Amino acid sequence: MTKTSTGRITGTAIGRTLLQGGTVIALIVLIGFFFAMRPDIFLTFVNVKNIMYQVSILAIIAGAQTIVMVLGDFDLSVGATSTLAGAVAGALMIGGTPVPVAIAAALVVGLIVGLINGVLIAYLNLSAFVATLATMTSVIGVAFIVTEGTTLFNFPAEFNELGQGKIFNVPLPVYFAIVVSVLIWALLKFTTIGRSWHAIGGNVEVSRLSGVKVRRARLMAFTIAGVVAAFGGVLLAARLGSASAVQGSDNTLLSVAAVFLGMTVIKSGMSNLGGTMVGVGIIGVMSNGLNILGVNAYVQQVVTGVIIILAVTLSGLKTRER
Amino acid sequence: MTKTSTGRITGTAIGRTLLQGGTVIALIVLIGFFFAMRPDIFLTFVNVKNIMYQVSILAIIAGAQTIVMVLGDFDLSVGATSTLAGAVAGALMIGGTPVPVAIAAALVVGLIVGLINGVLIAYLNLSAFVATLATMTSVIGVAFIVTEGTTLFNFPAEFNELGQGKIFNVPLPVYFAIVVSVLIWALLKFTTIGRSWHAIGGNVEVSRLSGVKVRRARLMAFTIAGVVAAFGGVLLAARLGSASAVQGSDNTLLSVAAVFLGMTVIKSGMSNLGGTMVGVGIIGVMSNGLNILGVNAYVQQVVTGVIIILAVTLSGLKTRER
Amino acid sequence: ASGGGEAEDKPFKVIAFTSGNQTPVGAWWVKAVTAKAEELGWELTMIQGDFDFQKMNPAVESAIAQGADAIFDGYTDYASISSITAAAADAGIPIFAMDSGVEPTDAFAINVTTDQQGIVDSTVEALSTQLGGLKGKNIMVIGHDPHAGIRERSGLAFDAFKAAGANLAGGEIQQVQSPATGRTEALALVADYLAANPNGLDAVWVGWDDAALGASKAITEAGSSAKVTGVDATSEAIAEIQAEGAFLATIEQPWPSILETVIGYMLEFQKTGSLPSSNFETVGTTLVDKVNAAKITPSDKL
Amino acid sequence: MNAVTTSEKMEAPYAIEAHNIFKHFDGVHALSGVNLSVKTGEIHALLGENGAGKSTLVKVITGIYAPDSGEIRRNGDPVEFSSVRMANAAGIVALYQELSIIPSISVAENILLGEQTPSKAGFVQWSALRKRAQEQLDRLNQKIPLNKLAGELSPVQQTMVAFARALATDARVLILDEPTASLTDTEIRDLFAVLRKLRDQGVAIIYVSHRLEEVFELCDRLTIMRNGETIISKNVSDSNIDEVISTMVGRDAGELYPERGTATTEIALTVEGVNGRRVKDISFSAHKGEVLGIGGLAGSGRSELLRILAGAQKHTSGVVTIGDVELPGSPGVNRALDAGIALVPEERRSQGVILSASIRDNIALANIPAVSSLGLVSGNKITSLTENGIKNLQIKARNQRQTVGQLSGGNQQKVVLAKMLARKPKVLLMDEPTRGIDVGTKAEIYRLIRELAAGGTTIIAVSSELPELIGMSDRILIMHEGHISGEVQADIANDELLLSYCYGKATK
Ligand SMILES: Nc1ncnc2c1ncn2[C@@H]1O[C@H](COP(=O)(O)OP(=O)(O)OP(=O)(O)O)[C@@H](O)[C@H]1O
Ligand SMILES: Nc1ncnc2c1ncn2[C@@H]1O[C@H](COP(=O)(O)OP(=O)(O)OP(=O)(O)O)[C@@H](O)[C@H]1O
Ligand SMILES: O[C@@H]1[C@H](O)[C@H](O)CO[C@H]1O
Ligand SMILES: [Mg+2]
Ligand SMILES: [Mg+2]
Repeated sequence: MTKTSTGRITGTAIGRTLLQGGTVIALIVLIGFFFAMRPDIFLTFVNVKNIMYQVSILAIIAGAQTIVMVLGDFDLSVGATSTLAGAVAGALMIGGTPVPVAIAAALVVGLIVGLINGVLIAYLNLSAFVATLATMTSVIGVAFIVTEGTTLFNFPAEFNELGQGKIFNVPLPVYFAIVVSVLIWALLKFTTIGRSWHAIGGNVEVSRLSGVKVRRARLMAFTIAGVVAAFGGVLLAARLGSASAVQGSDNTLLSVAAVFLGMTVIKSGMSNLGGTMVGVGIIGVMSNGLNILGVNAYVQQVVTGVIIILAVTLSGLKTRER
Repeated sequence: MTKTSTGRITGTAIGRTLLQGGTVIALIVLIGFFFAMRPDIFLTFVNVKNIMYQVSILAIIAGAQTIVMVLGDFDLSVGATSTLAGAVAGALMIGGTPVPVAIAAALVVGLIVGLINGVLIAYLNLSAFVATLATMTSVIGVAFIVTEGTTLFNFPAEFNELGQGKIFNVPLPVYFAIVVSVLIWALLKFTTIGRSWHAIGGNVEVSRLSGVKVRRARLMAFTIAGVVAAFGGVLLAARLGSASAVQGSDNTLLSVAAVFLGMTVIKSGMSNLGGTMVGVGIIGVMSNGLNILGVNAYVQQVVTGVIIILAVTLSGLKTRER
Repeated sequence: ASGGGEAEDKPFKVIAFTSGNQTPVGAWWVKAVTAKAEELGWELTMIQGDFDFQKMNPAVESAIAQGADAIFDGYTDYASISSITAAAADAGIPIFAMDSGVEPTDAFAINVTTDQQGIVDSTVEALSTQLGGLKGKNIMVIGHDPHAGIRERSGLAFDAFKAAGANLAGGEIQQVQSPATGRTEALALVADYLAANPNGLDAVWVGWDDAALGASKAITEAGSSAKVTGVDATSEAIAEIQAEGAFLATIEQPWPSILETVIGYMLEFQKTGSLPSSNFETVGTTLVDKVNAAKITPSDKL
Repeated sequence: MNAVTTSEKMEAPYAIEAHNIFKHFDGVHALSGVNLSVKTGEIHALLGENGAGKSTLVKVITGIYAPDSGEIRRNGDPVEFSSVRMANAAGIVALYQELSIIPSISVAENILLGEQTPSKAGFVQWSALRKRAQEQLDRLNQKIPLNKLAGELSPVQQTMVAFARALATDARVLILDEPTASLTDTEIRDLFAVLRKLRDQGVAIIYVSHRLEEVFELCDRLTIMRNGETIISKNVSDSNIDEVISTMVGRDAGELYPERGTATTEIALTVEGVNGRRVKDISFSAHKGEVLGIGGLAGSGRSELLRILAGAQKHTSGVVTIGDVELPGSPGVNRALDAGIALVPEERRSQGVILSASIRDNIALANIPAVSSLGLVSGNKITSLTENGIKNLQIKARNQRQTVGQLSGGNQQKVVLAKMLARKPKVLLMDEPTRGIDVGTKAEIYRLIRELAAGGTTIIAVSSELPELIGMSDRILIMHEGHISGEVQADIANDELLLSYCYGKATK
C-alpha cells in the first residue's frame, strides 16, 4: 500500500476524476471519433442496436469472468464451457429432447465444469490459470466429441427465437445481457457471497481469519461462472442457429480483456461489473466502428491492440506518478 | 538459491521429496505408462529424438515465459512475437535479404516487441496481462500484414538447415533448445539481473525499497523474453520451411502451462527453468504418446487436460494440508 | 523407401497426414483413408495435425525416417509443409495429395484438387442470373487468406466481379481472421456494412459455407434482399438454399471421387512404380442451388 | 566507517534535517510543519501517538513521498530524493514499519539485495555474498541458515534478516520504524548492542518506537510529534517517561493498567491435551471475566495455540470446549466464531485487515451474519456497526469509507479489534494486541480489555512484553517449545520468574 500519494496532483479534482475514469473516457472518445467520422450512421438506432447485439453474448461471458476475477482468479475455460453448452443443447434438441430440457442440460453442463474448476482450485489448491487451462482443453475435446466435429443446426424455432427474436425491435440477447449483468452486479454488491468474493480478492488470509468460508466461496464463484458462461453459449447457439466445437472461442480472451479494461474504472482497481461493461463497450464499438470505416481486417487487429493500450494507459496515468 | 535446506526435513524426507517433485513423478509415470503400452516404440532413439524435436521450439518459448513469470508477470505475446519474427525473417529472405541479416532483423523485431511490453508494464504500470494481450493482438495483425495473410515459403536452404539440419542424427533445434535453456538457467541463477527478478517476483515493494531497480529489471525481462521468443519463431520458420501469421500461436498458452507445471517442482513455488523443462517434457511426452497409441484426436484433447490436472494435483498435495 | 513395384509379400507402407482433421471433411478423410488402407492391405501410419504444423511436421518426418513407400497428404497446403516435402524428397518417397494447394508443385507426385476457376465461374454466374446482371451491383467478397483454396478462389471471384462491372464493397476482399469464428465474424462484417450502407448490398460472395451462413444471417436480419453464395455444400448451407432465403447457392466438391482418383494413382505406383504424368490435376465441381439441393450429399455427411 | 571525534561532532552540520515539512493525503494533514534534526553519532528517538505522522516523515526523508513543502538537508545541504535509491546513495537507509523480507529467496540474498549484491560483470559473487551476509547475521548474533528461504523463517527471524539487510548497507543515516514491535528481549538486546556500536562509529540513527522504556535505555535525544507537528526535541537525559507520555498525548495519561479482579469461577473455555504442529499437550482452562496472559519466547508456539483455538489451524489431538460446545479438530474460523471465540491475529497487515478495503467493508467481513439476512447485506446495518466501532475504539479516520491501508498502524489495529468485538465473543483471543500501538492507545486497549472482562468476556492475550503481560492479566501461562512451562497469578508475578519459565528452567 505504499502506492502513491496523490499529493502532487492538487486542486484538479475534475482532472483527477477524469483520469480515474480513463477507460470511460476512452469509450467516449471512441464513440465521439466514430460519430465524427460517420455522423449519419454511427449513432443511429440500427447501428447502436447492431453493436449491442454483437456484444450481448460477450457481455454475458465477461460477466462470468468478472465474478472469478473479483476473487483475483481467472477462468480461461469460459469460452470453452459456453461452446460445450451450446453443443450439448444442440445435440439434445436434434435428438428430440424438448427445448427447455436441452437448455437445462446445457446449464447443468456449465455447472459441472464450473464445479470441477472450483474443486480443483478451491479444494485441491491448483492455480486457477492451470486448472482452467486444463479444463478448457478437455472441454473443447468433449465439444468435438458431442458435435462429432461438425456444425449442428436445425434447432427448433422456439430455441432460435431466444437468440434471434426481438422485442420492440431490439434482439432478445440484448435483454438477456442486461438482465444477467444486473443480476451479477447485484450479486457482487448486495449479497453476502459477493462480499466474501471481494474480501477474498482483497486478502485471502484476512478473509479466512474473519470467518469467511474461502473454499466454499471460491467454489461458488467458479460454479456460477460456469453456469453463466453456459447460458452465454446457449444464447450463442440460438443466435447463430447452430453449434460447433469452435464457435465462440474468442470470448475467453475478450472477456479477460474487458474485465481488465473495466478494472481501471474504479479506484480500488478490482474487477467490477460496471467497468467490465465499459470494457465490453470499448471492444464492441471498436470493432463496429472500424468495420464501418471499412478498415482492413489486419490493420483493424493492429489498431485494436493499440486502442486497448491507449485506453488502459489513459486510466493508468493516475497511479503512475510516484 | 532457492534450493532446499535440509534442516528440518527429517524422517519422511523421501516421502516429502517425492511429493515435492510431483510434477517430475507425473512425467516419469507418463513415460512409464507409454513405455509399458508400446515398449517397442516409445523409448527408441528415434521416438525420443522425435519428442525432443517436437518440443524444442516450445522449450525455447517457454524459457522466455519462465523469465517474465519469475517476476510474477505473464507474457501473452510470446507466441505472437515468435510468429511475427518468423514472418519477418521469411519475408526478408524472399525479398532477397541475406540469411544472417534476415535473422538479425527478426531478433530486432522481438527486441522491439519486448521493449514495448516492458515500457508499458514497467514504466506505464499496465498490468502485464492486458499489455501483452494487447501487443499480442497488434503483433498478429502486423504478422498478417507482413505475410499478406499467406504462408511464406521457399527459404534459402541454409536457413531451413537451422531448423531441419542434424548433428549426430539429432536435429539442430534440439541443440538450440538446450543451449538457450542453459543460458536462461544461468541468467536466472548466476547474474545480478536474474537475482533481482527473483527478488521482484517475491515482493516488489521490498525489492523497490531495498534499492532494486525494479523498472529497469522488468523492462529487461520483457525485452529478453521478446528476443528469445523471436529466436524461437525464427527456428520454427526454419524448421517448417515456412512462415504464416497463424503458425505457432498455441505456444503462448502451452508455454504458460509448462511454466506453471514447473513451478510446483521447487519449494519456493516460483517459476524456474528446470521445472519449466519438466513441464515442456510432460506436454511433449503426452502428445507424442497419445499419438503413438493412436488415440482419437478429440479424445486426446480431453485426456491432455486431465493429465495436466493430475500432474499438478499430484505435486500440489504437499501444499494442500493446511 | 524404394517405391513401388516390389514383391507382394511386403505390405505397401503409406504415411497419411492431414492438418485439417478438425473440419468435417478432414475427419471424413481420416476415416475414409483408414478404411481404404484396410481394404487394400496397406500398412498405414495416419498422422493428424489439428492445424498445428509444429506438432504434425516432425511426426510425419519421423515416420518418413522410419521408411515408407508412399505418402498421402490430405488438405494440407504444400507451403506449410516444406520441411515434409524436403524430407520426402531426400528419402525418395513420392507424395500423393488431394486439395493440398492450388497450383502445380514439384513437391508432389500429384495433387488432385478442385477447379477454383470453375467454382468461381459457376457461383458468379448464379449470382449474375439471380441479380439480372452484375454491372453496377454492390458485391462483397469475404475470404480467409491463410487457407490457400479460399484465398485463390476469393481472389478469382474479386477479379470476376470487377470484370463484370460490379462495385466491390469496401474496395477489397474482406478478411475473416480466424476460421473458428468465421461465422460470427462474417455476420458482424455484413451487419456493420449494412448498417453503414442500408440497401447497399446486392450480394455477398463467400469463400466457404460456414462464413457464408453468417453473412446470410446478417442479410436476413437486416431485411436486405441481397444474396449469398458459399462453397463446400455443408448440410446447413443446403438446407438454407432449400429454404430459399438469402443463401442462393454453394459448391459441391467431389471429395470421394477425388480420393478414388488419388488412390488409383497410388495403386498404380504400388504395382508398377510409375508416377502420374502430370503433378497437378483439377476436377470440376457442381453448383448446388435450389433445383438440385435435395440430391446432393452434404460434405459433412460423406 | 571511522569513528568521529568529539570536536568534529560538535562542529559538524546535522547528518539529516527535516525543515518545516508539510504533507497531506486526500485531505488528511499527515505532516503540518515538522522539524527534525539528527546529529551524526546519535540515536534519536522519534515519538508520537499512532497517526502522529512518524512513518510519513520517514517516507518523506527517504524519497518515497514528495513533501508538499519544506526541505530535507543532508550534512547541511538541501537534498531532494525522488526515489529510495537516491536516498540510499546519499547514505540514508530506512527499515520501514510494514516491510520485511522476500519470502521466496534465500536469507543471504535477502540481506544483500539490489545494489548491495556483490557482483562482477553482472554475475553474482556467491562466496562474497554469503560471507557478507554471514557477517551481518553475526553482528546480530543470529544463527540463521543462509540458504534457507526467508519465507520459512519465524516472524522474529524475518525481522532480524530485514535488520541485517539495513546493516549491510553501511548507512550513515539509519532509520528504524518500530523495529522491535515483534521482537522479544533477547533479540532486542542484540539489536541494541549493534545500534550502540553504529552510533559510536558515527552513524546517525532515527529510532521510531512506542516502547518508551527502550527509548530511555537506548536513545540520546528525542523528538515528539503530535498531529503532524513537532512538539519538543530534547536530550533523553533531560526528560522522563511521564513527560514524554503527557507530551505525546497532550494530557496526563493516567494509570496505564486498570484494576484487576473481574474474573469469576465459571469456566468458559477448556483445553485438554491439544497437540498441533508445534504445540504439544496443552491443557488449561479459562474463566468467565478472566484476562489470561500467555507469554514465551519467539517461536514458543503461542500464536499457533491461539490459531488452533480460533479454528484457523487444525489440531491433531485433544479437545477444545467453549461453554458446552466441543469444537472438532478443524472447525474452521467460522464455526469457532459462531461458538463464540474470536481472534485478533498478530500480523495485522497480512492477517488482520484488508488494506485495500474500506473500514466498513473490513468490519462487515467478520460480521456477515449480523449485517445480512437471506444472503443479502444491509448497508444500514454495516453503517451502524461501523459507527459503533469507530466511536467505541476512537478510530481516527476521515469516514467509514476510508481505505484501511491509509490509516496509521495503531488505527489499523483498532479496526481489527472493532471487527472482532462486533461479534460479541465469549472468548477473545488477542495475539500481541498492542504491537505498534502508542501508550495512550495502549492504555485505552487495556481499559477496553478490562471492560470486556467485566462484562463477562474471557480474554486470552499473547504478549512478548513482560510488563504488559503482568499489568494486564489476571493469570499468566508461559510457553516453552510448544509446552506450557509455567503458570502464575499476575499479582505475584515478576520479570525474573516469568523469564525463567520462558527459558523452560522452572516447571509447573
Ligand atoms: N498513503 C496514505 N494515504 C492517506 N493517508 C495516509 C497515508 N499514509 C498515512 N496517512 C495518514 O497520515 C497520518 C499519519 O500516519 P503515519 O503512518 O505517519 O503515523 P505514525 O505516526 O507512523 O503512526 P503509527 O505509530 O500508528 O505507525 C495518519 O492520519 C494516516 O491515516
Ligand atoms: N523455526 C520455525 N520454522 C518455521 N516456522 C516457524 C518457526 N518458528 C515459528 N514459525 C512460524 O511462525 C509463526 C509464529 O510462531 P508461533 O506462533 O509458533 O510462535 P510465537 O510464540 O507466537 O512466536 P512469535 O513471537 O514468533 O510469533 C507460526 O505460524 C510458525 O509456523
Ligand atoms: O473448401 C474446402 C473445405 O473447406 C475443406 O474442408 C478443405 O478444403 C477446402 O478447399
Ligand atoms: Mg508508523
Ligand atoms: Mg506470535
